[in-house]
Amino acid sequence: MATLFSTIIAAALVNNLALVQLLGVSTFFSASRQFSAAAELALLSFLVLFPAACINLLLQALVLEPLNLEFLRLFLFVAVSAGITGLLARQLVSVFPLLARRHIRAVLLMCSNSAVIGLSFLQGSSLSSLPMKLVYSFGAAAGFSMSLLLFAALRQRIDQGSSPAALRGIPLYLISAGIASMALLGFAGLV
Amino acid sequence: MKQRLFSSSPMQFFPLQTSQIMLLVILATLPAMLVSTWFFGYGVVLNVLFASLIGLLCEAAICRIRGRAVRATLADNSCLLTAVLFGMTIPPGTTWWLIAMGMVFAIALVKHAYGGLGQNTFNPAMAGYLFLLLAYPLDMTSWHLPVAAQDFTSTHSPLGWQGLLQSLGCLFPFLPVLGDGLTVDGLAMATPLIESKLAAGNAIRAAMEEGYGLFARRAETGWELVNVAWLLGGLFLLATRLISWHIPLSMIAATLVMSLLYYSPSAAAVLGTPYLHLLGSATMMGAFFIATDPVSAATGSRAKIAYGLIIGVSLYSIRVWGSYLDAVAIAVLFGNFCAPLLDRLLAPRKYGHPGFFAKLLGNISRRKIT
Amino acid sequence: MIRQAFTDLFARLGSTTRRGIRPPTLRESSLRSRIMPTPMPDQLLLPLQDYADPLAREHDRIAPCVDVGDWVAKYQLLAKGKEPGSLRLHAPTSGTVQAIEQIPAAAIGQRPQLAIRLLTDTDERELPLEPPSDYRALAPEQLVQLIEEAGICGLGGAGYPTARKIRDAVEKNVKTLIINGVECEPYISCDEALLRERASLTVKGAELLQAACLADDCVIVIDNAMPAARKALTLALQGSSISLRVVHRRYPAGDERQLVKAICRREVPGEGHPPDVGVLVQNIGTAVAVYEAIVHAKPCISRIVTLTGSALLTPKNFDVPIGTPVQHLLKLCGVDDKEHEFTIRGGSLMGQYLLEQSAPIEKTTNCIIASNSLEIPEWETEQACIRCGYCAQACPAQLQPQQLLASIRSEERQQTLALGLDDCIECGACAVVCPSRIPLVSYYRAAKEIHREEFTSHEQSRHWQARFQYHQYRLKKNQDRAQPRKAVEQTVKEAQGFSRDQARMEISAAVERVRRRRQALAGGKDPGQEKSQ
Amino acid sequence: MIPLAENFFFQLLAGSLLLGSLLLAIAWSVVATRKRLQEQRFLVDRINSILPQTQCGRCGHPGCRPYARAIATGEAINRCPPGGDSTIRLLALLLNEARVPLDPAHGEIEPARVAVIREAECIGCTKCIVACPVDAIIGAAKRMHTVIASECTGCDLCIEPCPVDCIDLVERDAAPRYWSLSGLASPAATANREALDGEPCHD
Repeated sequence: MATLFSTIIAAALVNNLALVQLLGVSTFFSASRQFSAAAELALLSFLVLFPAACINLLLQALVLEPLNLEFLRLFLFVAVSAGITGLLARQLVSVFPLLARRHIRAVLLMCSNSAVIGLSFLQGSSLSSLPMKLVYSFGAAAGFSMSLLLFAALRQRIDQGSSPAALRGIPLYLISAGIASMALLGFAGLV
Repeated sequence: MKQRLFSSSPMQFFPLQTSQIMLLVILATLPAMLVSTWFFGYGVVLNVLFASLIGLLCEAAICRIRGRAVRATLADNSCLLTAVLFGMTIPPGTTWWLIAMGMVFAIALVKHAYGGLGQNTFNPAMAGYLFLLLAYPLDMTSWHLPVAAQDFTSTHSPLGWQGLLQSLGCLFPFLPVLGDGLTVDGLAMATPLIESKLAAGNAIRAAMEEGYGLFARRAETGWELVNVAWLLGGLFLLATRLISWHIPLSMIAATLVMSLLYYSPSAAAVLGTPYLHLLGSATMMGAFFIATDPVSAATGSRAKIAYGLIIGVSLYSIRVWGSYLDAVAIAVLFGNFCAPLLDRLLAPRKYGHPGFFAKLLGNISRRKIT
Repeated sequence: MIRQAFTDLFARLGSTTRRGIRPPTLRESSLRSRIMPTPMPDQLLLPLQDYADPLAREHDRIAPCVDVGDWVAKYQLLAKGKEPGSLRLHAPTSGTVQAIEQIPAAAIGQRPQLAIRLLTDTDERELPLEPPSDYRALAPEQLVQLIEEAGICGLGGAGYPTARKIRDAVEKNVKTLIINGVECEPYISCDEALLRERASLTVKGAELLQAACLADDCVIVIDNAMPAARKALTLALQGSSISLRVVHRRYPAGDERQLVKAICRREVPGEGHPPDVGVLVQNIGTAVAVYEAIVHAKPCISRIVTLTGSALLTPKNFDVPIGTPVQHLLKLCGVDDKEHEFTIRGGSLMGQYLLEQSAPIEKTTNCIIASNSLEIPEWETEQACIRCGYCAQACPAQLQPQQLLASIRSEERQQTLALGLDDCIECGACAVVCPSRIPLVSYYRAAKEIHREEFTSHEQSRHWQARFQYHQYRLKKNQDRAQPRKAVEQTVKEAQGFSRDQARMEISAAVERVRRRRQALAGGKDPGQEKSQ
Repeated sequence: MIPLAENFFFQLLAGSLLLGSLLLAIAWSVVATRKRLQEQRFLVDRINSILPQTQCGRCGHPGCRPYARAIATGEAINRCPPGGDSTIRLLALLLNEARVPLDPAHGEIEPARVAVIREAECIGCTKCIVACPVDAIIGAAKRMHTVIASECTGCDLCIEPCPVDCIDLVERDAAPRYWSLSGLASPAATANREALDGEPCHD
């Protein structure tokens, strides 16, 4: 239980994809200041990240390593994430037109999102057992979505302020992300 | 008069003003400042003074640039409060440019880039401190104390003329005050927490048993007394209801519970004791003076409690399992990062509107009906 | 400065209670003397406003049923609304209607309204009142009818017509009737004075109200800062089924939603009213007016008004005829002109600065404060909000003013509504405790105005959409109706075409005959002979 | 003696508590999002309900609903002059797009207006009646026409067909505003506040 918990914490906080490893920053900043939109995007990105990471993981463990085809990893990972993204996008357009109208660009951008690929590459490094790796990818995806949520709320507060015109918008978001990642860097060494 | 006729109700207000609130908080930091001066010499006071100077200058410059009313902005004392808290977290005997750098970072980048007082989402003092801690870990964890502050057997105190000169020399190395044979004890004691870890806590009782007075100058005793002083100041703030109880209580409770859960006599040297976690490092200061900074904290009682819990838990885990021992700054900044979301999710229930569970049940029942 | 800070600090200690504030009581000066009758001013100004909706358009206002130049007797009906249950206006004294005119807005946020200017005469000739022989025998609906005819509205300040309120309550069969004697504003003392001197009438009125609205039990609520009134009430309540409750004095404990929460431990739903949770709240003054209306059949032509403030030599409570100009009352109290800088109508926490000294006392006016800048200082310059949250502690609606302010300033309308702007009762507790001196209430009012505009325009656009859909439907229908008409034209055309062929044949036949005759002439024969042959 | 946190049963307890709260949160989010997901289907209706329904056709579509349909399939949201800024803001919120200024190619923002017929000059040709999209003009052939002010959307569709140019568009009188978003209503206080904190907070 403790190891499970600590693995999730490590994936979600200590090695947070967006704020510590600076992966998937495009999604991170493309999430609008509107909180509900950011929440939906967080959900969607989780729906892409977690399955893609799991499938990539299984592919690597069961197909590539036995056959010594690891040089194909990148292509396979991109293909998998693109496939999942495409599926998700089609489902959205057919079932949830409003969601599709709101987020179709972001979802399509996710197909080559560095977060997915990076997660698939990284999770192999530290841990050994396959289930733990699955847990790790769950934690990482959840952490990414959580940081999206946190940052959307933060961003709304920032936009409410009367900041100088030169810094309004992206510059201030970058400053805030920097300070937030300073805080998360402080967690380094935890597990 | 005409303008007055067009203004809306209410016509009366309570007299306390923002600037006075800030002033009172600064007042509440005095006991801690006195105790730490008694134990660690003039370093802390000099830090505070220099930090306030730099901070005020920086803020005045920024107001001038932004075309705001300089005097009105400086008069709200918020910059002063930031400087005081910042200066008291910086180890005594730090060189001047570190303090200046941290203060400018805090005021310019963390406070005024967001639009000034009331709009910064992170605590300026802690952001400046963490910035320095990440950038210059060694300088930020080594304490340069006057000799007298080190050996508790020595009779002459660090509060004398020599101590002042030594502290000045630490702050401004280019000053020639360190001429004739005055040395500054360069011994880098990382933070008092490590020291007390070796002593496995409760240095006050140790001091009593070993027969030194309570005010014998020993770093760990001093540190615990400083924390007690912070606690007193915090109680003053609570008594005057300048801060609400939610954040300090929940933060301290979280730290206490964590340290109790992980307490075992055998592992005390590694994990520390509950006593140590409450009085060892800057816990009290963080709980009463830093986490409660209203601008960057959560508002609404439920959100405040969650905010305090988050800070307390991360405080303990960073200290014990993380690689930084002065974890308050990190934990508070992480709490600030979470605060807006907490405000949103744990907003208080409005009068006449169903609360969280009522809504949940209501939705579920409606779902059953439909 | 630090000493100043400390004194202010201990002023703040205990100033903020949970969901409210505890302002100082400043009633003593106006309670020194008894309630005084008012000598009749030489002219009265009776505004024709239905208090049910202050933003009502002209045709919603109550309409005068007297003409300019008419002589009216005391108690005579002057104006009434169209729909049943709306407010009525009676003549406080006899006199002639001098004019029915627009009077300027009395305070900012009000509209200029229509008013009857009544020139009073000294001999108060009054209509004979016919009180019911035994008012205990009256049926509830008759009681409500009497109340409606007396033109009583909530004298606490909201001014909603009492008859309409009672009927609504009866529909929703309320269980509890609360008589609201809680006065939380610092200055207003009219209810307390009423309780001190006319406690028995209050109790009788409360019993009548309870009978009218068919409530099971009735509670009279006062606050713990009026011991004399409490004594009088306990005396008057002996042998009555009505119970007395004393609540702790905090502002705004007198708000009916707060009262319902305090007494019945139930919350009025956000967009609802107390009857929705089975409670009816009526003011003390309303109860007394109801007693007068039912027992003596006397319409509501006067009310108790507190006159106070440092600019008045002798602050008092007056029994004021409706429509009396404010400056008349001020003269009665004796104004110190160099002290008198401004006049406030209503309390100092929810009132308005009067723009016109000639503004009339309305049925909802409970207090007039004539004061100076020493007593009520100028609002200081607004500073930045530090989110200290004192306002959130003070808000009786449990809103979060600091976040409301942020979302109002950044004009995020949905966010503002989600934060509950519509639940704000504009009591101003947040602005009172705000250390940054932010005039939150005027922010709320501005935002509410904007929201109201957007709402009305949205309603209008929905209406237009319906019209447009009907328009399209109509065009289509006309096209459909056009079809058979075309068919008819077709047949007509066919018929005409048939006749045309016949004509062509006749023409050709005629041409043939002519041709034959010409041939005959060419043959030199006599056509007649030919015919004979 | 091991710390309490290392105790297996404690871990079991804590873990189950965590999982339970997680499940509760998930249930809550599912229940909360249910309504929003149901709203998903009526995208065009929701867009249409935001549009001002003047049916003026300045967006280049015949009526508001066609424009709503076009927006749903990706057309720009800044082509509705009558709606002006508030419509664009609401559309941007609904469709998660950036707030863009009104497209000048489709006209500029102007206050709400209403058509008025100069009745002396009206010759009673029924052209405007035919043109009006909301049947706000009444009158018979060879008789004077007039506009029902409360129904008129202020679209200028009746101006062009009128042969004698006897129709004007006049501004509707707006509801009075007593309070301003700069705190105190009086301009003096506003100026004071501007001086205090640079640019006004709301823009």
